[in-house]
Amino acid sequence: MASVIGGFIGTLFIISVMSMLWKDNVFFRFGQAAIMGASVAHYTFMNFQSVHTNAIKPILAGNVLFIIPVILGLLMYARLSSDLSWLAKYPTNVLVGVGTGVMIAGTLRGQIIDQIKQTILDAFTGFNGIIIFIGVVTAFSFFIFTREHTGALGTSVKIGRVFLMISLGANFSGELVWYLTQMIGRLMYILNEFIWPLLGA
Amino acid sequence: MIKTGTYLDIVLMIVMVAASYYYYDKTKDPNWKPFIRHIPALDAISEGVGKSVEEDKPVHFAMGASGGQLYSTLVSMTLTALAFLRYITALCAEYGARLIVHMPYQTESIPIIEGTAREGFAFAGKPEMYRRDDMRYYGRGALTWTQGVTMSYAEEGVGLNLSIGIFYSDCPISLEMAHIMGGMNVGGTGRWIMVYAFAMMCDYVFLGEEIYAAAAQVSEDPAMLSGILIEEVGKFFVYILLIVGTLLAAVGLDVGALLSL
Amino acid sequence: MAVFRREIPTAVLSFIGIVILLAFFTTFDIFETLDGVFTSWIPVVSAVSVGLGLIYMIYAQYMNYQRDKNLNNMIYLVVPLIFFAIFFGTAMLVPGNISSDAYQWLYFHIYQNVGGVIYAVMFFTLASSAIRTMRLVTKDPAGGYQFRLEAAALMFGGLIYTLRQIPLFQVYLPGIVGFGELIMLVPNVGGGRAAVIAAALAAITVGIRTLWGKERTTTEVD
Amino acid sequence: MATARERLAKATRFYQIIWALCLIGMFIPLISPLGLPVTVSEPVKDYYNSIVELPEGSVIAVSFGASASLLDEQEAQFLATWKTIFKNGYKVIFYCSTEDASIVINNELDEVVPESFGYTYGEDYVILPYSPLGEAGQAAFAQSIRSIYSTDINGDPLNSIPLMQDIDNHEGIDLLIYQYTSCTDIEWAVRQWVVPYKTAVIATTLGCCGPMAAPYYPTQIQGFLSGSGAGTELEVVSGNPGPGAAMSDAKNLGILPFLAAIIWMNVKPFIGKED
Repeated sequence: MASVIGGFIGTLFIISVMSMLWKDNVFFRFGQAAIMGASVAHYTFMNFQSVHTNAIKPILAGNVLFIIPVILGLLMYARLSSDLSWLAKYPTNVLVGVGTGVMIAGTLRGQIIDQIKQTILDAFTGFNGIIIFIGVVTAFSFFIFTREHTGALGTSVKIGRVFLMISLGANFSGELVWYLTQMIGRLMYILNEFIWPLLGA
Repeated sequence: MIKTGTYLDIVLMIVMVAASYYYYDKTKDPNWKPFIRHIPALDAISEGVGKSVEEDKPVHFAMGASGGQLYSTLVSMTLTALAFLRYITALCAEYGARLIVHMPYQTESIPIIEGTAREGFAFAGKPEMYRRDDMRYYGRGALTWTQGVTMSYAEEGVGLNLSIGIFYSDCPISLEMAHIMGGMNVGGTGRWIMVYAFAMMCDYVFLGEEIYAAAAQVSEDPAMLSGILIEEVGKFFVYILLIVGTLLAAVGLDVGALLSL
Repeated sequence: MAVFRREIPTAVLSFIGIVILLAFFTTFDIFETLDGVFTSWIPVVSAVSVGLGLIYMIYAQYMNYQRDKNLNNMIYLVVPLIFFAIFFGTAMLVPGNISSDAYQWLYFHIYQNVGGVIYAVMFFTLASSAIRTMRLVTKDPAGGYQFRLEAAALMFGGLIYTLRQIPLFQVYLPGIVGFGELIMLVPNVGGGRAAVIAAALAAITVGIRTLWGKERTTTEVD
Repeated sequence: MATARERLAKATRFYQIIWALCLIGMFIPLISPLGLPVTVSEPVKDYYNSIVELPEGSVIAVSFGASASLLDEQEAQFLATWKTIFKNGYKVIFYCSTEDASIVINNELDEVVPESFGYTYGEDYVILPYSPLGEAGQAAFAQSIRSIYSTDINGDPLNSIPLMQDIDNHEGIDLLIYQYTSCTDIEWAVRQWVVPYKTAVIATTLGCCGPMAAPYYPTQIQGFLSGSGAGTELEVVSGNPGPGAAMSDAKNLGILPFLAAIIWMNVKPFIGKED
């Protein structure tokens, strides 16, 4: 019985979310509001656990250094006061400092040098590799901002944009079919968790 | 002392830092103005704010459900989105349009987003236009964010919807719903895998890296403008590596090993 | 005082960023250790700030309700709080917390289930945007036809790979699997790779500017 | 001449009709299956062969990073993979790299029931709990499992588990099945398992991640499954029917109204219909 009720409630939520595709309605708003409350609760609880594991436990075990991130986290709330709001800048800048360092370190190799390397290596693997090479060189020229896209650069940009658009189309298609699967999955949920159990099938 | 496998990274880093030094120095000259090609989507932003005022609907600004990443490899995109937030607050102040900011779920980014919006209005001489209740937060994940944003479009109407930042599988809903509700979509993301959604759903789109260049243009901040030239130095370096690497490979050198240094 | 508002926070940011870079590039243990310390703080700072979201959420809804006391705004104010109480209460009070059967039941039928629906909804919104944009030819006001090369390229990449993924076409359209893979592995790789490199260069430029203390968002905003 | 608002309302109505038709198209085969044949692609064949061609008694490690809300896309892959492994009697070490993974794997094994294939927990298979591995964690696991995990999911020390007695690193692993949902994570397996140790690796992921896995196949990863379509193909090639068949069936009809609408919009300008 609990399962049928669960399936019923789950089905109601599915329909409430989907109903926004038809038109705005009270049912959709109720579902949205409920999920918002549930998600904040889940997120808050997981973060409580995270603070407990990553800060409180180490502090109790004598690692007092972990008081610093707790204080930094609390400084975020200074934003609520107009006089003290600048204090929130400290934790924010600590986070951005870490982020910037990690970003630069990871990007140089993975997204630039390795990509160049692969493009060169591809170019010697045959016709397809040469097309990839042309694609990279021409599409990259689209991102030149200090010259007008005319003349030879203009031609290169035109070719490059075709490559970029095919790439966008391919990405679109990968996601479209994935989302289609998700929709089918939800229909299967409605059938398997609610309709079939209800009919006793 | 230096880790193996990072030599070439360091070379590229040095090139970029040297270019930064050179161009930051140039910005000391108040008459220095670099040429930057026109990005069409930029004009659409003020057009959209005008449209919002005409229709008496608010301007919406979204940075993505997960657009408040401060300590991941996408932090640059968060900062770029904030440059646009600053710009759109100035425009809204100028035109007298109401601005609704849909904040991402990362709570740690709330102070910097709120601060940027508040200061944007203050800087434009209209601090009273800042409203905390128009800084919206919807809980964790794409799920509640997309629903919250859609709800806001339906309830409050949408004139311009400016969506710039880190977008995952949230923009296919938010952009399309804004379109269906009669809004004008302008936006872009640096995450290539999601750019298709912007290209298909926006009236005006910034393709990939264009968001960075556009942010520099709207900021009118010399340091940001010089950033475009610094990037161009990087691009030159990339082309050099591509050409030299291909030539060396053609004469039989092991370029794979060279580029793994 | 101003120095505490501007210069010191900026110096903190630059110091941490540079330490992390040095830990990545060099073999000195000190940087590795500091890197470990800073990165271990991150989840804590982030987690402690979670209440801020709750405050903003409730505040916006309360103000909305105050402005216009209608049913929609009432739902928006009360329902999230009720569901917050149900989920949070179950997670805190029921033995086993989030592993308890009660929480798992809530999680499976509401949270996870609806989490899946949001991707499902995207099938429809994506489909309608594709119907709108994937048009090879448009008619201009003078009555002439205009071929749109870029839309054609987008459509070409999009449709071929879509057909490749659907069993019906795999069966009745021989060669579609191979052709779809070719699109994916050749022109898609060419265009995508260029975009990735360009965006990476831009990201690094922003990164350097931030560490240099010239990024307005991290220096000026109070 | 219709106003912009009227045109938009008309277009939206048109989209809604297409959406409804797609939904009906998906629903029909779920109630009354079409049973269309499925073509098995090369990466899936190679994925399957990589498992079944292992010598008897081989040890497979499964790096499991499932996300609960994305299960629709991957469940068919999982169930068919586990059944293929259990039918052939290989030993398995599951290790969880996401918060959801431990909940998901328990639910999966409740459905497949390794014990019904004669398996005993601890001797033939073991589950290691959630640890936020990341790339560094994958590297550490390949070097020393005990540096990451001291106990299994039940809290029993690894040294007390018979299967783990002689296994502590990549040398004890004959095949890695790498499961992930964030497209670029495939690089971790390549960088941390294939490049340094030449471990045989096959991968399972979402449909949208296939394009990013493809460049590594077949030189670095021996086969891969991307999306529920590949899950269905594995069900067919391995002879283990599961939820994938129904999904593939539903896709066939679900996509047709969308394709028809695209064709219609492209034909429209030529037959003088108003835009």
